[in-house]
Amino acid sequence: MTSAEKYVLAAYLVFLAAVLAYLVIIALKVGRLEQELADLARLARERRGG
Amino acid sequence: MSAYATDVATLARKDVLLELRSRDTLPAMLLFVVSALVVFHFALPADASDRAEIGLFWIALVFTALLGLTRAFAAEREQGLLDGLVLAPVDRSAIWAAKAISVVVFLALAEAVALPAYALFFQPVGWELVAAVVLADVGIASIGALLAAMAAASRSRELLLPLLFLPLAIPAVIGGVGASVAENPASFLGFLALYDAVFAILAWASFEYVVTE
Amino acid sequence: MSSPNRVAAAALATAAAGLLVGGIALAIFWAPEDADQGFSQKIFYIHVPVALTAYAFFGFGAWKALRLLSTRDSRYDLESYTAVHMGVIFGLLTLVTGSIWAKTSWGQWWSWGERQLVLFLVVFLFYSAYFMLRYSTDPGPRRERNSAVFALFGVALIPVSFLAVRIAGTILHPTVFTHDDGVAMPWEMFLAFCICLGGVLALAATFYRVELAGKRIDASLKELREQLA
Amino acid sequence: MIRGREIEKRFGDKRVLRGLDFDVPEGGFLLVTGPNGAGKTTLLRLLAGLAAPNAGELEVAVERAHVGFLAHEPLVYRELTALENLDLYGRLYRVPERRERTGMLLERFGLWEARNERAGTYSQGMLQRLALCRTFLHDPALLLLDEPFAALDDQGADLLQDELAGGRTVVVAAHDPARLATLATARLALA
Repeated sequence: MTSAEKYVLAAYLVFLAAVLAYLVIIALKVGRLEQELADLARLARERRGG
Repeated sequence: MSAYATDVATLARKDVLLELRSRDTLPAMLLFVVSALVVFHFALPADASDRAEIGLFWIALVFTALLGLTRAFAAEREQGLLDGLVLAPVDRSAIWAAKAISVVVFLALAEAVALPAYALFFQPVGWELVAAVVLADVGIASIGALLAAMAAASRSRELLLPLLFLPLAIPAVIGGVGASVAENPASFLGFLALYDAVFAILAWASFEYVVTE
Repeated sequence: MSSPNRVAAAALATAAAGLLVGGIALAIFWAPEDADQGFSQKIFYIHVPVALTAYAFFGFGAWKALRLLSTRDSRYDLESYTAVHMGVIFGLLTLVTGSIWAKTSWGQWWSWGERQLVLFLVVFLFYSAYFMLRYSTDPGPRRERNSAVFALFGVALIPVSFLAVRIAGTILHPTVFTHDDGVAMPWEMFLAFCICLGGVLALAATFYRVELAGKRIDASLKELREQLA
Repeated sequence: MIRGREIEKRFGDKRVLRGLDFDVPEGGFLLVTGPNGAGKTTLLRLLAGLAAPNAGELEVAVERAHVGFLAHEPLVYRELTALENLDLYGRLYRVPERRERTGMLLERFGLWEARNERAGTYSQGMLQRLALCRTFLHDPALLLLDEPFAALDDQGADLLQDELAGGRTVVVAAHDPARLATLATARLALA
């Protein structure tokens, strides 16, 4: 591979890496939201259940 | 004079009177700009180009302005006074205009010391540098007054204002340095005038939203 | 997200995937190589769309900020914040791909002569300060309005800085090398570019909707927690 | 004079006021009570126009020029003298015969001797009286008072009480409304 090709590949990989990193962040966020929702649901049940 | 001009005059007089009474911003700016120039002298190699010296002058100017702007809404913030001004039957942009004028006054006084000092330490000062300084002051004060009010509402004021201000000051520095160095400074001075107009109008129109909820 | 939203988001995501894959494939294999820059010019197909998307987000964020100031509806604060946040992410990507392109074209990671990139750096610095303003102001109408006004200043800064960088070029650092990617390019290149641009924009819109939904869920969970506490 | 329907105000995700209804007729005296943090100050700020409700309708049939607002803060510059402070506000509110009115108010609230001293040298009680001078300077039709009797000695409190009886429309926030109970024509309790 010529050096130019290496750099072009690098640029596209950086873009791909950014997309994947963003997906990971979103996945973590969804996980956190689910956790928080579960806590609140439990809290609500306790409140109603007495 | 129109009601607006009267209000701006009243508020600007108050700002200048406050400074004369507390005497903390102006002496600090004067001392800072001269000591900055002296430090720059040692920071520069003996055969430094004109442009390096001019560049450092503008850096000294921007940071002197920052020093003044950090104190701009100090009284209103520390004593929770902004409500008093916002309550008054006054166009809220008059508060901004008065503060911008007082910043220009303090900057002009600091430059009245800095320009001769620069001529003494570095190289003679041309008319185009003086014109660029005057134009840049207007833009810096217009933007700075609004950002100072914005930063006043935040926790880390002294830290935040430079971060908000410096990117917006880049065009002023480009225009200023360009006007002082280029053979025909007209295009740079024209640019500075445009910069002033754009941001003065935007600051004037949006200040109301920065001080009310 | 409500169900029609979820369908729309799914459609956007698939469109993004399709356009991007197709566009990049066209760009790499089908579009002719640039006469003087050769293969390294292929970075153009990702760098420029990402930069344009970043600008689009900053403009969109300013539009939402204007809406917030005129209607006081704090829904726009979240939208403006998300848009600027996406703008900064794509801005970072623009700077990275831009410097890779500079490295392969002229052997140095950064060249002040490249006007577009220098302008982008100024705008990027400005919008990074946007977050400093948000993090240091307590949540509430004060933060919403200050952020909105600041976002409006950003939009004014872009053309002013564009002009400043241009005239700075005439004396401060003569532009030795620059990617003057005018539109006068072979149609194949332009077609590949448009497809890539469509792909990046669709991807950006997808991310925007997902992140906005995430922030809204965050807000309503907090409200729920407050009521239950 | 003032009409509020379903007023709501939120600070970030904390809802401070929710579903508030109130009416204050001309010359009425509304007493707003409630513990600290119940939103009394927020309500007064809404009436003063310093903030806007997130939801609901609020009508205040008085422009800013005729509203007197006594906040927790005296809203006077510590570096300026009492005279300079009142002169500043007098100009901003375009008070006719500014000097005479300033003198009369300083006299009435017992600050005439200290008129040329900086507000920074004033005691808390004197500052509160200067704030009262500022509040009454432009003879407001609507008075918004936030814990007015805090930091006032008995003499100051009596002076204020006489002033309140002057037939103006008044909205007062206080958590120990001893002195105000007799004057109130309506009450609003914030939880």
